[in-house]
Amino acid sequence: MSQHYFMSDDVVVPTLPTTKPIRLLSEAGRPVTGAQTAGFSMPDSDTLLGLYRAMVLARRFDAQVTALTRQGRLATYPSALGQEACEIAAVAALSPQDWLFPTYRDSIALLTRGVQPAEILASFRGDWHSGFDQREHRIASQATPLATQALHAVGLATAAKLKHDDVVALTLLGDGSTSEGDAHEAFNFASVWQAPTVFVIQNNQYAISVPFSKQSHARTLADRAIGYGMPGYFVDGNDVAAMYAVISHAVARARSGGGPTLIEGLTYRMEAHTNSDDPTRYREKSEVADWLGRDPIDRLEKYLSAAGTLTDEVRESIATDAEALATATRDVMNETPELDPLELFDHVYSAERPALLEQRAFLAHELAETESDPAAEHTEAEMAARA
Amino acid sequence: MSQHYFMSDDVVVPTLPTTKPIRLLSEAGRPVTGAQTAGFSMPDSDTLLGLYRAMVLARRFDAQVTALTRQGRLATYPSALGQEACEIAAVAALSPQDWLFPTYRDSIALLTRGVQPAEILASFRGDWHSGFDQREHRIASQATPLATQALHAVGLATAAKLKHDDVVALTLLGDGSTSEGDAHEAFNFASVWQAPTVFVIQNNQYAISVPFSKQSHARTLADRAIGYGMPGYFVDGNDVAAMYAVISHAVARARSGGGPTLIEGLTYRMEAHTNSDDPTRYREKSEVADWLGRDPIDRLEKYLSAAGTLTDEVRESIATDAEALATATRDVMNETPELDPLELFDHVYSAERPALLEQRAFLAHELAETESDPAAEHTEAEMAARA
Amino acid sequence: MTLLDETTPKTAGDMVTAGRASGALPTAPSASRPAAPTSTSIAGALNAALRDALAEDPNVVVFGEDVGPLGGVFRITDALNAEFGESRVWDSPLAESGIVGTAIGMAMYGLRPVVEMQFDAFAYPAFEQITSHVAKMRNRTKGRVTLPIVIRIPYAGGIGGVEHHSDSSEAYYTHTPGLTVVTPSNPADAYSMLREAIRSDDPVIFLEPKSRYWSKDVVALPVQTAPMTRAVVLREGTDVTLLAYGPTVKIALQAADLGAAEGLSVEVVDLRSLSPFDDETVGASVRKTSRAAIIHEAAQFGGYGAEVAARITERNFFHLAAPVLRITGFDIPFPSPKLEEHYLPTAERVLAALDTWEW
Amino acid sequence: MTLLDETTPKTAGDMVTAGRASGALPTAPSASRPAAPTSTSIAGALNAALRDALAEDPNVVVFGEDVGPLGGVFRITDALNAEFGESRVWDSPLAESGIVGTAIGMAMYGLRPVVEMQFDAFAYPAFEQITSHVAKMRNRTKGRVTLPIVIRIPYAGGIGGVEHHSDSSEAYYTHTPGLTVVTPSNPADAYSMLREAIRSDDPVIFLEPKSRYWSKDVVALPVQTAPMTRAVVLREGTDVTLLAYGPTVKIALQAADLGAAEGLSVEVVDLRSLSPFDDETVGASVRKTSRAAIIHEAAQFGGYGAEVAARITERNFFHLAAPVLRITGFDIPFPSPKLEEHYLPTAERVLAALDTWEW
Ligand SMILES: Cc1ncc(C[n+]2csc(CCOP(=O)(O)OP(=O)(O)O)c2C)c(N)n1
Ligand SMILES: Cc1ncc(C[n+]2csc(CCOP(=O)(O)OP(=O)(O)O)c2C)c(N)n1
Ligand SMILES: [Mg+2]
Ligand SMILES: [Mg+2]
Repeated sequence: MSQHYFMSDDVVVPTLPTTKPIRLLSEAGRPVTGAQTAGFSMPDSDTLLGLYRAMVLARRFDAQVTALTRQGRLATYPSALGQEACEIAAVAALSPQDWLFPTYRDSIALLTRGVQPAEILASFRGDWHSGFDQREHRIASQATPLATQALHAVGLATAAKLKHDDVVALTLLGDGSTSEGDAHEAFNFASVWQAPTVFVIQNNQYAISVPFSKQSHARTLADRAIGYGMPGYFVDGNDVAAMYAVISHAVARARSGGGPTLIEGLTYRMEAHTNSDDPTRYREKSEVADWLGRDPIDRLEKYLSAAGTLTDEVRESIATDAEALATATRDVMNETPELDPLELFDHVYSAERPALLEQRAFLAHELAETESDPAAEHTEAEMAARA
Repeated sequence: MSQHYFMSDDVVVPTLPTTKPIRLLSEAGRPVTGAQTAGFSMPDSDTLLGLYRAMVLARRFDAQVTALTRQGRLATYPSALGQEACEIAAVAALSPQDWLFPTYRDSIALLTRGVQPAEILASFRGDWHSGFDQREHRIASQATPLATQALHAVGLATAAKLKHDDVVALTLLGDGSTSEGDAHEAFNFASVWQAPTVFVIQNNQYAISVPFSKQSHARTLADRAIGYGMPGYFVDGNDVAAMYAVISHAVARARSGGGPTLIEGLTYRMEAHTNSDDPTRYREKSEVADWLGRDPIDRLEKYLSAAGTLTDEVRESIATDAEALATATRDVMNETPELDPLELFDHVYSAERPALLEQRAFLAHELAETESDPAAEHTEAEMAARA
Repeated sequence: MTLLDETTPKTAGDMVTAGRASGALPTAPSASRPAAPTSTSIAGALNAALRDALAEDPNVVVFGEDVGPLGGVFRITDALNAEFGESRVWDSPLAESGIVGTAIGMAMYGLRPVVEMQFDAFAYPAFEQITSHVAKMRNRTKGRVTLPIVIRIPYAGGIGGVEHHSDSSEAYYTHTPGLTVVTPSNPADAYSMLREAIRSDDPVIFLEPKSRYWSKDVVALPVQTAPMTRAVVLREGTDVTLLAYGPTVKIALQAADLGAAEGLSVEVVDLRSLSPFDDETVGASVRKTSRAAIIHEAAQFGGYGAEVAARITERNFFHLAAPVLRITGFDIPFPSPKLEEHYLPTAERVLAALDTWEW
Repeated sequence: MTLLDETTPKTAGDMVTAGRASGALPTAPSASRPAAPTSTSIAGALNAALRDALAEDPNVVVFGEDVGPLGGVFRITDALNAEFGESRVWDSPLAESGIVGTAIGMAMYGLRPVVEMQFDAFAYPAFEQITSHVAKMRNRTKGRVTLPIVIRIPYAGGIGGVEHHSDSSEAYYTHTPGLTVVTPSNPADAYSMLREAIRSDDPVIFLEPKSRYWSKDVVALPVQTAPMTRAVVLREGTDVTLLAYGPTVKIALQAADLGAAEGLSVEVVDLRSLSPFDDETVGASVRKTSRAAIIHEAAQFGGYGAEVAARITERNFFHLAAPVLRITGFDIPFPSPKLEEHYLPTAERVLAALDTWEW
């Protein structure tokens, strides 16, 4: 029956997100107190150290892959340099049984959740569209069509809810992608169905070249939450402590049947959109330099060092691990994976299709011919030789 | 350049729409004072009388068309019975040069803006997809694909703005249609481009059979406005005075360069979705009865009568006009318009296409054959006769 | 999490119900259902198929616009909400991309969603989800994630629908690799094919000829007809093969009657499966008759009939005595109700087309 | 307003710039542009066409994702934002349905929007606006509202693009009545056809073969080539007609070279216009050679080649010595970068296909 909401007296007036981003660590790495914490508290030092370690490793991986891409070894790579706090906090806030719905930008989130470099890079170096086992990792393929994955997350979360399983789905979204219709539909379906979903928008302030001011006229993207009757948080996306605290809160809320949450992490894309982008066309170097001063890893490092948690020993061991990861990543690119072109036909349908088998046979034949005569070309000489 | 909004101090904290709908006239037809008016004031009596007259005529037309549809004279007709306050206020708030973007439900808005019954009914009785001159009336065709027209309105408003023309575009939307991605995209484009657009959502609490509670989890649809940085108003959609005051305010705001506004009018669909719908499957008769008591015309009539504005004489003259309109509407259905099937080929492209001319010739030939031999059928007898 | 704490959970994958092997057809009728033949419409058969699928497999869910208490605007989901409850059959918000997009996530988790697009043209907002995800997920993941989704779309005209209510959109879907596209033309097939579609591990676009919803046959449900990917010869003949599907099967049969009256022996093939195309059944028929025509409502240019004509010709060129004919809608937007009769193919048009051949 | 106050305004319609008559082609080059032949890429020619159109007609506007300061990811709009300002060339929010939907409203008001879809697969979110409105508005309004919109879509593969960056979506658009669909294969056509598309009162889907963006010819701009709705014989021959468009024209020409080496006289036709189809030019060629093959990148099943094969066969059956061949992509999702070479048609595959005919 229809909802005469204006007649009931217990309508809850929504709480607007804060105007300043929620923050637990200042840019100088000192703990923040008062209103700007919005009541969230600092994660314990073990957690912070874990986040630190993951961020350092992630950055090393990201830098290594960017370097490999510059060398032309990968088709493309969208770097998350500078966005480590959002990426790692999102992964860290999840339990093993939860699902992650990432985008092309979020390779380091995959890495942090245990996907191997070779599996991540498979798609970027062009071997296959997706290179890891989604079910093993509870991570969907990295979505390219913007905002589409948010609906998948809502669907999966709803299915889990229907089965009474303890599963939360978290999706990462870019600021630009929130302009797509699918983002809206995902927010709305999640709130109407009270699906255990967490939406984490990494507002890195650019959609390729388009600045956020051309993407939205709202004060913050977290304000969108109001229109769906769900909580919205505007968070300093370069403060991993704050991101972790807020996302964990949202995950716990979803887990306990409280429905979805929208979180905007304000961060910055330090690199180009991808290797084929030229950011000098649309942003000032000074802006980038500015954001260098707000680095998420530096910030936590200062705090942990001051707190004595991050000893030189620990720092060194992490650095060693990071180098090992970089080496492993380079090694991946030194292996040439065997690709079987005939596999192109094997996964389109579960059932065999005669017409597809014909096409497969055609390619098999062509490959066999090329193999037996690698220099084969329809040249006059060849024709003459055949005759 | 990117917008560091959280660093600037002059961020405006948005004003939430009211929890109770804005109202100027109580259900008993008495003027409302205090907070529920949200500072809006009662339109003058001439305006109110004009609104009254238009609502009465609109209702008579709507009832007449519904009756004709029940007799099977029209393919379909979505009635706006009970929604007259929203429909008429929207039209009345516009200036002649402004544009209206209506849906299938908004025939009475067209009527009120001067479209003739025959032109309106052309599409519903199946003559052609749209039967009036859009440019003459500054009214777009009644949109069927939900929420798509909202983007057209934003585009037209933007074009007018680019040309420095004094034109506002107002679009009517149903509550259900706000769930579509296009509704979101329209809100967002309008606010980013500061297009002179007014979005009027008629929340009649149903999308065919689906109650509003399954469409949105928000307190009000007006709350959506917050997420786009535009003003949102939640209004009693059965109070034509309030709807007129709020929409006029929004139109003036758009006209003066203030950008878009989102207005939700809470109303009720008294009739079935269309003639082919069976509302007993999904709503209680008591609910309908309940809303009968909040009738928008009754309410204004009480007020105007008490104020002495609506004399018996005026009431009678309006009644006479209404009957004349009903007669004219019936007359339309007694004329059988000449439809030329060959016109099907004439408006697909501006340029001629040889292949289409071939198809046109084929149909012309077929029609000629049928005409010359109306009983022509491939029967055995006929074959025998021909041979 | 490995970089955080070095533990890699391996359990959650098991929580996900693995897709069931496809191909196996149901053998036993639902216990509750009598097998006595009764007069059944396509609508009724589809409703029964949904009911039986819901009863048999707890992973089947049905959602979309108005499919709950109303039972859908065509009543295909009639009474299912009351019978199975809100957690199995429910009204979604009004957004087609949202419906298909969430169905994808549900299917990833092991459910078998059956979603309804209210009318053909209202599936277009879901086009990206269908084309870029539904069709490609299995291939993208090397078969690790299958999407057993059925997207039901009432299609085509003939009901006097206003604009956007009569599109024939099959060509958009059949050209998209990764989709299976089927369409029944009679109640028995409606039941059997929908059951099979729901049981399929691959996504199926299930096109329902809306003008035929109320056409009846005497059938005993549950019924199992030919596999949904196969064409069926409905009527044997020797002079010409008429190929039809969904709403035009009736026209083909009428044309066969008219043809018979003229002494023409017409073979009628109901394609049933638009993708894959049953080259075997169709090829055999065409090689027998040496002439073929395809009938559909959609516009001709780039329509499904183009593929049918092209592949029949490619594979049987030297068996063909004449070019494959296409009797289709015109290359114009679907007309308004009063004019649709001039657009829709008729048996007379089929016969007139056959007359254009040199015999 | 009549029911309110009995005044019916009649003025505002005049404010709307009426669509200009189509068909007339530009005669004078822009004053500012030298006509000296220079080496020009397709990308450069498209950029010049946009610049000249913007300069000539104040109603032309260009918007979309990243088309402003960046100049588009393929730089087709390079420097236009700086030259014409934010009110003529600008970055829109990131939403394709929004881009096409607002373009419709602008066109209703007399502007001539040229919008860019960043990649083929990213036009799918706009499918409803394109199919249900762009294509149908003129017909719906009996020609009173025309939509002079150009939707530019970089399409097809060959650039090692990751998933969703290499779709060939022409069949979806060509099957939709109301759309004009064209695709250039060389810089001169790119310029001339885009100018003509912008000048057209009908909406045009302008498909740009992205793998050919940087291929150059020496051209003097502005240039006017054949009307955009006509096919052009690029190379004359007598044994077989190869039909190609956009990215496959180059392959057809290579195949013609290979064929010549084998003593085969190959005629190459660049279709240019996919809808309408130039039956006249193609028919004349096929009746001369009696054999034809169509080459495209899109999947074969239900692809554009099906229409080409079907209509050539219908119209020229007794002139054909062999079935029309289709050399196309496979019926699979477009492969990942390292595997695309196995998917894309090649001149060798064309020759191998011709070998399957009995000569
Ligand atoms: C539907 C769709 N449209 C366009 C694109 C092309 N595209 C890829 S990334 C991108 C910008 C996305 O910006 P944002 O969402 O902010 O994410 P970011 O790249 O900054 O992480 C665009 C336009 C796409 N992938 N999908
Ligand atoms: C894109 C699209 N999807 C589905 C439909 C079918 N449909 C027509 S009206 C309607 C309900 C609309 O509800 P609402 O927006 O509340 O408007 P109302 O009919 O109540 O005025 C539906 C689902 C449609 N017209 N367009
Ligand atoms: Mg971004
Ligand atoms: Mg409604």
